[in-house]
Amino acid sequence: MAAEVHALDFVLVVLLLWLGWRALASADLFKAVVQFIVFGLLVSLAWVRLGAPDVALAEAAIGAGLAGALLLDTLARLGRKGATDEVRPLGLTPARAGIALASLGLVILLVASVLALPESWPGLTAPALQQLGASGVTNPVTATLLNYRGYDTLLEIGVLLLAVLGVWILDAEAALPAAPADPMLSLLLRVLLPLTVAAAGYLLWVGAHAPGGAFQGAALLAAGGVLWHLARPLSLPASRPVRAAVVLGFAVFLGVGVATAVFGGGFLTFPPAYAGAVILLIEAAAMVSIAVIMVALFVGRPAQGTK
Amino acid sequence: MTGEDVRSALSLTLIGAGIAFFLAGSIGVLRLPDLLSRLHALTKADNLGLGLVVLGLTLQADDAFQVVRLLLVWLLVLFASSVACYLVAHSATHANGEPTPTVGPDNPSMDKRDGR
Amino acid sequence: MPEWMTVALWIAAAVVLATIALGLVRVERGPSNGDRMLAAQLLGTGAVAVLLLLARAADAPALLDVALVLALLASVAGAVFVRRLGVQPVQRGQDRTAEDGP
Amino acid sequence: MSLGLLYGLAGIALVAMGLYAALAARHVLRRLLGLNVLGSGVFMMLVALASRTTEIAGRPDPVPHAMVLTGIVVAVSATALALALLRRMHRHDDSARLPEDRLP
Repeated sequence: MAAEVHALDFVLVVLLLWLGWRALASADLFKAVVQFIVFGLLVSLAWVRLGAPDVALAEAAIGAGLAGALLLDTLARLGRKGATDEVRPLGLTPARAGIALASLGLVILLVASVLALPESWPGLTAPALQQLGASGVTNPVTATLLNYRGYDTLLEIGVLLLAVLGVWILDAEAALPAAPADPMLSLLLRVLLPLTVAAAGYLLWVGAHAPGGAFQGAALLAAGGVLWHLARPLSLPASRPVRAAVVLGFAVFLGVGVATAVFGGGFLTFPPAYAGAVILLIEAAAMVSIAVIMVALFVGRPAQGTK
Repeated sequence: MTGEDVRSALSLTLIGAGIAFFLAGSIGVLRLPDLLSRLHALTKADNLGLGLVVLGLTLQADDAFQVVRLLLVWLLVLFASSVACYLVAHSATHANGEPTPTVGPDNPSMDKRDGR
Repeated sequence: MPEWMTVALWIAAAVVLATIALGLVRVERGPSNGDRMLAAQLLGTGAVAVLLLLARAADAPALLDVALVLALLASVAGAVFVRRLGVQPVQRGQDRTAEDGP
Repeated sequence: MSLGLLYGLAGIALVAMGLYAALAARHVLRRLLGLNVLGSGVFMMLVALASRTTEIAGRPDPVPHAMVLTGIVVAVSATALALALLRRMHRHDDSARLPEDRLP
C-alpha cells in the first residue's frame, strides 16, 4: 500500500471530522444516526488508506450491517417523543465549559505525545513476521488474533457472551406492530442470504493467508440474520440450539486451550504442525457463535406468547 | 501508441464517464425537488456510474477472479440499491394507504398528513 | 501499469469521494427521513467505487473483498429503516424540534 | 506530513468530540454515539501509529490491527447492550434521559 499522502486523504479526513461532529451535534437524532452510519462507511475507507484491510473488512461489515440496524431499531422503539432532543444538544453552557476545557486539555496532551513519537519505528512487525512460519497461517493479523494473542480473542468472545446474557436478562420488549409482509423484502432475503453465507465462508477461508477471518465473516452472517429477522421475525432466546450456538465458540476455544495445556506446551500454545487446522477449527466455531450472538443482540428478547 | 496504451486510454475514458454519472446523480439528489425524483437521480449514479467504473477497471484486471469480483460487486449494488430504493419509495407513497408522494417543506399538502 | 494511469486512478478516487460528499448536503437538509436514508445509499455506492479504484491504484486486490462486503450489505440499513421507521411526512420546522428542550 | 500523522491527528480530534458529547449530551442515544465516535478516534490513533513501521519493516504493525479488530467487535456488542438498557429505561420511565438529566 502506497504510504504517501494523496489528495484523497485530505478529502477523507475533512469528511470524517465533519461527519463525526454532525453525527453528535445534529438536533434531529435520526439525522445524527444516518450521519453516524455514513461516518462508519468512511472510517472503513480510512482503514484501507492506513494499510489495514482486515480492520476495513470488519468495519464495513459491522458499520453497514449491525451498528446501523441497532441504532435505527432503537430509534423506532423510542417513538417520536423519545427520539426528540433539544435544539442545541451540545451547545456550550457554563456547566459544559469544564467538559470542553477537559477535552481540549486532552487534545493538547495527545497531540504533544503523538508529535513526540518518532516518525518511523520498528514496532512489533519484525517479530510477528518471524514467527509466522510456526503460527499455522500466513496472514499476520490472523496469526496475532488466534495465536500470538489468543487470550485476547478468547476473552473477547467472553465479552460477547456477557453482552448477549445482559440483553436476555432484561425484561421482554413488546413486539413492534407487524408490518405487512413485503414480497420485495423476501426477494432481498432469498438473494442475499445465500450470498452472505458464501461470502462469510470465503472470508473465513481466505483469512489464513489474506485479509479476512472469523470476525469479518461473522459480522457478514449477522447482517444476513438481521435481514432474516426483518422479513420473518425470529424468536431467538427460546430455543436450545440457539443457546448451544451462542456458547459454541467460547467452548471450543477454551477446550482447545485446556487440551494444549494438558497435552502440549501450555494454555493456547498450538503445536506448529497442527496450528493451521486448530486455528481453522476455532475460527469456524467462533464465526458461528459471534454471528448468532450479534443477531441475538439485534433481536433482543421479544415478549413470549403474544403475537 | 501500443495496444496497451489504447486499452489504458479506453479504460480511463470509461472511468471518466462513470464519474460524470456520479456527479450527475449527486447533483440530482441535491437539486431535484422531491423524494421520488431524487430516487430517480440516485439510480443513475448506482447503475451507470458504478457500472462504467467497473467496466473501465475490468479492462485493467490482472486475472479472471478479479473480473468476477468486480462484476459481482456491480450486480450486487445494482440489486441492493434497486430494492432499497423501491422499499423507500413504497414507504413514501403508501405511508397513509394512499399514494401521496413526500414533498418538500414549501408544499402545503404535507401538513395534512400526521405522524406515524 | 503506466505511471500516469496510477496517478489518474488516485485522482479519480478523490474526485468520486468529493462528488458523493455533495450527497452529505442532502443528509443534512432532509427534509424527510427518506431523503436522508437515500443520500446515505448514494454514499455507500460511492464508497464502493472509491474502493474499486483504490484496489487498482494501490494494486491491493484484497480491497475488492471490502467492496464486496459493502455491496452485499448496501441494502441492510435501508431495509431496517423501512421496516422499523418508514418514511415520515415532513412537518414544518421538523429540523428545529424543541418539544422537550430545557 | 506523513499518512500516520494526518490520521493520528484526525483520531485525536474524534476522541475530543466523542468525549465532549458523551459527557455533555443529555439524551442517552447521543451519549452512546459520542462513545462510539470516541472509540473510532482511539482506533484511528492506534492504526495510524501502526502505519509508522511500514518504512522499516515493510508493512504496518499487525498487532495494533488485531487489537483494533477486537475493539470494534467489543464496541458494537457493548453498544448493543447499552441500547437494550436504554430501551428498557424508556419502557419503564418513558424517558430517554438519565434521571439526573430529566426536567423537574
